[in-house]
Amino acid sequence: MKAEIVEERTKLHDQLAVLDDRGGQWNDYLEVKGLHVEFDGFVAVKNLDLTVEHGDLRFLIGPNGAGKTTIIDAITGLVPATGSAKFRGEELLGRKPNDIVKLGVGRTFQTASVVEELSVLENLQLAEGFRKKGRDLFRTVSGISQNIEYMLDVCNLTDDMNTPAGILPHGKKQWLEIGMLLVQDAHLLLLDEPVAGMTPAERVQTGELLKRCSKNRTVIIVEHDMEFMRQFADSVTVLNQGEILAEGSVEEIQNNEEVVNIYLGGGDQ
Amino acid sequence: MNATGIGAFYLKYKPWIGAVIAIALIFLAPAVLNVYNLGLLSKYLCYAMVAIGIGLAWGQGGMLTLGQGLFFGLGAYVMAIHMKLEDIGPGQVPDFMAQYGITQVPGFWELFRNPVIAVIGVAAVPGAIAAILGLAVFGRGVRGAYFAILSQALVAAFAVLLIGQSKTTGGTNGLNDFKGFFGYDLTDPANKRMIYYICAFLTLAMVLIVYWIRRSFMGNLIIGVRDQENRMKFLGYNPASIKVFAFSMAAMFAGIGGAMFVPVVGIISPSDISVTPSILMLAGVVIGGRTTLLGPLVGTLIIRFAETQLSEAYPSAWTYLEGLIFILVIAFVPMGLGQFKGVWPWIKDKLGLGGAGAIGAGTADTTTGVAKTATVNA
Amino acid sequence: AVLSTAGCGWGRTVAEKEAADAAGNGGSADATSCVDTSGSTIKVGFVNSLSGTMAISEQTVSDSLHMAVNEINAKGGVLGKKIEVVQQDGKSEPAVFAEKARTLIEKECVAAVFGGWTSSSRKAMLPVFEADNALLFYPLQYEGMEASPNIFYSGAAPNQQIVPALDYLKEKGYKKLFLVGSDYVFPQTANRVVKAYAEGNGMQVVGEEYTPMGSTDFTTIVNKLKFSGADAVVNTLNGDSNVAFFKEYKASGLKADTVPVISMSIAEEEVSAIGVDNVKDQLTAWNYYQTLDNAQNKTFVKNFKARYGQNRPTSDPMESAYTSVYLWKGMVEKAKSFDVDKVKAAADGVIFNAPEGKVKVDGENHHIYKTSYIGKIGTDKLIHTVWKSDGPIQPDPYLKTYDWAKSLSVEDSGTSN
Amino acid sequence: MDMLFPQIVAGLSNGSILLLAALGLSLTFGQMGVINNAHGEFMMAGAYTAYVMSTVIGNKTVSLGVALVVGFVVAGLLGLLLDVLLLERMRNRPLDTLLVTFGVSLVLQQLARDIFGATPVYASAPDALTNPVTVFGYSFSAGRLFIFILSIVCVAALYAVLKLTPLGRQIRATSENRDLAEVSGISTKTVDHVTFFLGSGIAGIAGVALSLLNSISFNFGTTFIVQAFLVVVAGGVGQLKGAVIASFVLGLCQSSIELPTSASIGQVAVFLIVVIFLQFRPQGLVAIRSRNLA
Amino acid sequence: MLEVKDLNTGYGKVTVVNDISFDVAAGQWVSIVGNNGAGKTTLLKALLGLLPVTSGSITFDGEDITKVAPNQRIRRGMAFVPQGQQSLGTMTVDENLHVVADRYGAEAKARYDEAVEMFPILKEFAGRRAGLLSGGQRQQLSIARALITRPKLMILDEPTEGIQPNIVAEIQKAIRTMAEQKGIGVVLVEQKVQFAVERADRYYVLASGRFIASGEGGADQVEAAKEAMRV
Ligand SMILES: Nc1ncnc2c1ncn2[C@@H]1O[C@H](COP(=O)(O)OP(=O)(O)OP(=O)(O)O)[C@@H](O)[C@H]1O
Ligand SMILES: Nc1ncnc2c1ncn2[C@@H]1O[C@H](COP(=O)(O)OP(=O)(O)OP(=O)(O)O)[C@@H](O)[C@H]1O
Ligand SMILES: NC(N)=O
Ligand SMILES: [Mg+2]
Ligand SMILES: [Mg+2]
Repeated sequence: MKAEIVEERTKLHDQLAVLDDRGGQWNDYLEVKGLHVEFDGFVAVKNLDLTVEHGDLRFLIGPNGAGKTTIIDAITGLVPATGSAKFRGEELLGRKPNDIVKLGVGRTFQTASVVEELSVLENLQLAEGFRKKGRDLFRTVSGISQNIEYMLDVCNLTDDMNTPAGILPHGKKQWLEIGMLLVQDAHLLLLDEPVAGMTPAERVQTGELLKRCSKNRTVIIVEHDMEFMRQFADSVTVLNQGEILAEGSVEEIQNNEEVVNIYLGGGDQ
Repeated sequence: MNATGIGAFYLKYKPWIGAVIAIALIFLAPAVLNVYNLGLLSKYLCYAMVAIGIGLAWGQGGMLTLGQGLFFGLGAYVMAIHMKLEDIGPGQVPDFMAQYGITQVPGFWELFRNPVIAVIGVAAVPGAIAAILGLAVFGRGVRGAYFAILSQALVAAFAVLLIGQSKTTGGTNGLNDFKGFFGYDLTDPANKRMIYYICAFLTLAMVLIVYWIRRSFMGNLIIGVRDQENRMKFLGYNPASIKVFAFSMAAMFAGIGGAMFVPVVGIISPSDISVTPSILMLAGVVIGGRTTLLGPLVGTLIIRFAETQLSEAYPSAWTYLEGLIFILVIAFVPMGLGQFKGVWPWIKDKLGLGGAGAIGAGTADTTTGVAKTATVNA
Repeated sequence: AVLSTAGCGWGRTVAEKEAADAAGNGGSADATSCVDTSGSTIKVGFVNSLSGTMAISEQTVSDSLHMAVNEINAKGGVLGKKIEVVQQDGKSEPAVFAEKARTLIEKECVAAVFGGWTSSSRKAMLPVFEADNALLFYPLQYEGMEASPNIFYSGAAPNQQIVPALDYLKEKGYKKLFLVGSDYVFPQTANRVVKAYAEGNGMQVVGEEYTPMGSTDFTTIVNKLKFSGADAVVNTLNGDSNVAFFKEYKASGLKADTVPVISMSIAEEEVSAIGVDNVKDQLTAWNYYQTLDNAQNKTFVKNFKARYGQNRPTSDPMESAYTSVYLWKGMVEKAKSFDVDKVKAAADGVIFNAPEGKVKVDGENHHIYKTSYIGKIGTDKLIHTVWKSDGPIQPDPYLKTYDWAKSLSVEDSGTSN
Repeated sequence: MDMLFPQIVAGLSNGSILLLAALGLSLTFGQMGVINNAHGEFMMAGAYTAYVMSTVIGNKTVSLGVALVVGFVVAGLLGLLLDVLLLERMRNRPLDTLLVTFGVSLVLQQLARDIFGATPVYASAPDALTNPVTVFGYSFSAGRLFIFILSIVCVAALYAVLKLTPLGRQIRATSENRDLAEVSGISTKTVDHVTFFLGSGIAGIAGVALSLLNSISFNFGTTFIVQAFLVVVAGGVGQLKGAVIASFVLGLCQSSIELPTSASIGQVAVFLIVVIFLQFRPQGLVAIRSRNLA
Repeated sequence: MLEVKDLNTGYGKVTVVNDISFDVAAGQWVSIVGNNGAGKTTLLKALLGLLPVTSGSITFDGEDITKVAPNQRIRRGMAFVPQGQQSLGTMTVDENLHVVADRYGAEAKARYDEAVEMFPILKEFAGRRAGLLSGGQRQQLSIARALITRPKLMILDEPTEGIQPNIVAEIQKAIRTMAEQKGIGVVLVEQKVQFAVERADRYYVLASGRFIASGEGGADQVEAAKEAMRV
């Protein structure tokens, strides 16, 4: 029993290694300058500066409506924004979402959105295959790449491999979303409430996974689950009304008067 | 054991087994059918080609196109123009132009005098137009009902245009009265048979192409774009180009079908391609099952056969039937005959026959097909 | 090898066929007709639009065709055989006409086909009949420039309808013509005749407009008409576009006594559909009206009303269709055979005492001698003759005998060779 | 030039016809996502109602008035029937409704043909509406004026219902998220039926009105349906405002292009204009932004 | 007030929820906790009639409502806050609330105000289309809509998903108050065991469609519940 687990772990680590020596470069950091998003008059994000280092696991928290999702939307080209957002020195703003992905930027959505009719496996293959060109597109996808096999494993989806994604429960869909992000081999991961609808146990697993990934990626997580944040955050940025309210380590944030007042409050100890 | 062996074999060589059976059937037909009925069969096949394309665009890609008549027509008119020019020879004008007092054939006619250009044109012209339309429409995220309605509007416009430009298109009459097909006399039964063979093998080829697309990665992309168009952007794909691909394929199939329609039926006119005929091109797909590989083909053959049998004897009853087919099938068995696809393997399962699983996976659409193979190799 | 055993491989080329035809041995491969003359009945086919935008007009033709057949059968049929009718619906679509014609000839094996209204439908069917060397009796007035060896035209050639109509307008002193028609071959070609005539006769065409078959929006056209300064309108609209046109014409304040419309394709039946108050006092050009005063017509009208109801009028296309059946009977009996080539050979000079008066077949061009009548639509929904040609006019489909028409005459384009 | 004015009037008139034909559609399509191909046949039903009335009721004016009401009910009930029997079970399959209703339209057309015959009939209109009215020395069809006014009235009424009444809110709620509406205490079934009744009923009114201009036959509706759909699309699905603007713009375009060219070019142009227009506004004139991916 | 007996339901042939039985009394707060995929949402859908039950019965206020249409159940006093921050996206916040309030004629205004006072943001954005709100804002709207009906029984499906912590605490208080002061029965579905059990009167643990454990609510019960969920 125990032995098996250990063995399992080491196996995972080897595979993770394989995964890891793909393209982690030290200029893989996100640099946002003067990002500004307006919706007919209403300012959702006020010219905001934000830098996330390579290897950092950054949490983005803040009251509902603070602008967290909007920032991600802006960076990934879903909503028009002004200012600048550079990753690996490439300007992201003003590009089409699918081009931004090609620059190694991946995101998940607050409400999971996967191709319901396709199996879990095929969803992952979709995510993996976006670099395919010409004839490859018309080849039959035979077998599972090690990459996918590994992700299935870490995302606990191996059993559901052939289940149509549509009938996965809410939580498992989230896992699939993350899995897709990882096989996509994104180097900037933007996750919008990834552990929503997961059990504590699953949260921990997810957290560890993301932690591992963050070693050679840049990861931003939007979350309201403070326990989760405490466990895994390297650094935290608190957002309020589209502006940065505070930034720093978990402790600093938790002891920040303002943050406690407008966000954390007394509950959830 | 053995059963599973057979199952595996069947699964492995399924397309080839299918192809062989198909070819056998193709050669059987002329033996049992007289010239008149063979002609009808050829006509059905022309419509089947359109249907196969629709299956790809609609069944897989979710693009409900009510305008295949446009592409059918483009292919048909290209072919018709070529055949006319071939009949009358250089320097001459078709009699209808003469009647309008035109003494020289217009440029877009001259273009297709060359047989090679004509043959390429019947697929290329519809394909290109579809691609342009697609880029314009899908590129801006127009989809679903919007797209359906636009495609309908376009085919309506095309028909009106053909009629309006009667001096160069033959207007309501369309183009007819053809003598030869690339030099071969259309009245000779032997040639009619050859034309049938061409139709048959084109159809077979299209089925195989679609089969292959469905199995390939592109097959999943197409489904992905259908169900999660915007999400696909964030997976790094450009949905528009994928849609354009599927749509253009469908258009080319339709164009080829139209092109063969001309030598088979001997006339092409706006009434063959306008709004209602275009929707009726969907009937077979609906019956056969939009998401299945063979459904569109089978369904079309069935409905067109029924049409010739019934529409003359009981015109009024036929229209009711046609209407009811759309109503009942779509409302109650949306997947058409395809709905019953699962039944056979299910029975086998019940009977506990080995290999049923494999066959089940084989017959069930690519989704599980791929998955199965995948697990095997994993 | 497989292929050849499966009976695969190309047959003869067009060149070979033409060589064969030239050599006169057996026309096209499957032209050998399958007509069954052994039984006590003989099959003929009717193809009319029983639906679609032309149904308003063609239903009536079908009715009178059936009536003719019944009369003939009642009198013992043709060559002792009762006529058995196969009716097909052309659905107002040329392509459908072609398809149905083929069905009638190749599947039903009929001895002759009657029907068609629009020239589009005729032109669509023509190659079928020529390829299979079968017979079509086409009942309608049309634009001419055609004389197929496989078609008999019992309707008016242009010189039996259009030309007299123009003569009438000229005589009445109308000088500025506005042409409105459906967008297909008959109106287009007919108007080429009109324009040629106008040029040769000091008249002026101030406007020429076409709308798609079945179109019902005439606001713009009527506006153009009003501002064109025309003093007469030549109407070659076919089908129920006429309804919309005349409603718009009336609503826009135009009047028959100021800018009269002379129509080539609306007859008694259409009048009630359009609404008599929309067309009263307008002119028409035909070769028959229900109001014609002669014995044959009286019985024709009486029988028709007895058969189809007192409120049903009779009209030129109906009469011409009715006549065409009797002409075929005449030809067959003269030829003593149903064989197409024999019937064609016997056609010349066949005579029938039709409701429109005595008609005679011209074996040369397969048209018939007809008298021309200009009529005015009365409040009684009937049309009353205001002018008639002196005697039957010899058919001249190519208008060869008119110098102003020189510019028109195209080669024998109808007959395909 | 002196034809300008009458052409503008013609354009507005065409616009109002389009609007009347498209209004019901934009309700059923926009609010219920039902792409009702049988809409044209509901108009046909209205038209035949007008015909029947004009034969049974002597006084043409009275018969028109009655026809407008009866036509509304007849078409409305047809729609209701369609919704109860078929559409109800395919709420989440909008594209399929398009094909089902196409089948329905085939059946209704054949039905009309078997009842009233294939040959067109014609509803005698009040003389007041067939005679011209003269404005600034130009005479116009009073019938078209009537249609113009009628279309405006219908739009106003429908707008009021949708935007200002609880029913309107319920209709929109249901169209937005059926389950959510249901658990908000709205009987979505009923609301759907009411909506479809309204939409179809308006088609009936349109049919009655347009029978003033056209002959009535089983393919009465096919004349309008394609363009009506275009209006809805160009206007933005479910957007009354959009539908109104689109109708009149298209109407004017058609009549002004028709003038120098021909009727068929005019029609083609309209189609192309819409396609090109959608390049700039894919969601139509009046689009709703939403943050959902779908 | 609510009695569920041997309830079975699922999607098509797949049974997802098996033999569920439980009661809820007026003013009682019952929590159902379970991992994702356990069948919580499915169970609630069945309670509300959004999903037909294959067998078993649901009784509300002594009346068997197993076959009653969802909207009728609402009118009889059930209220539902669905999972995933659903709202009528194309309608304004104001209209979202009115759709529910409309039914109460004279009372409408009072109920409306009473519902929004708990969520000030809704007043602020009254004119904005709900689809444009943030996830959490939509969730607040959703709860407010439920409150308008002054329900006898409030059913909530993971209401704290994506809600900022201090509001989460608010919601917990609010539920408690509903139960105690207004005597509203509460069925709360959650994964956050602590949130769900801490102040509940009773809890059930749902695993793959069955209740595998249950007990009194209360801070001291949290660990027990968590334990039950692990196995
Ligand atoms: N398309 C839009 N149009 C108008 N307003 C918008 C739009 N998108 C977002 N907003 C507004 O911008 C603000 C920020 O929204 P956002 O979704 O980023 O908040 P959030 O931080 O993600 O909140 P939550 O934690 O609840 O998800 C909200 O007030 C929202 O109403
Ligand atoms: N529409 C559906 N069709 C078929 N199966 C479904 C469907 N929806 C859910 N299921 C299945 O029912 C089971 C329970 O789903 P349900 O949504 O009730 O879980 P849940 O407890 O609400 O999870 P979560 O906490 O993530 O919301 C899951 O295994 C899921 O696969
Ligand atoms: N010959 C005609 N009227 O088309
Ligand atoms: Mg958010
Ligand atoms: Mg749930």
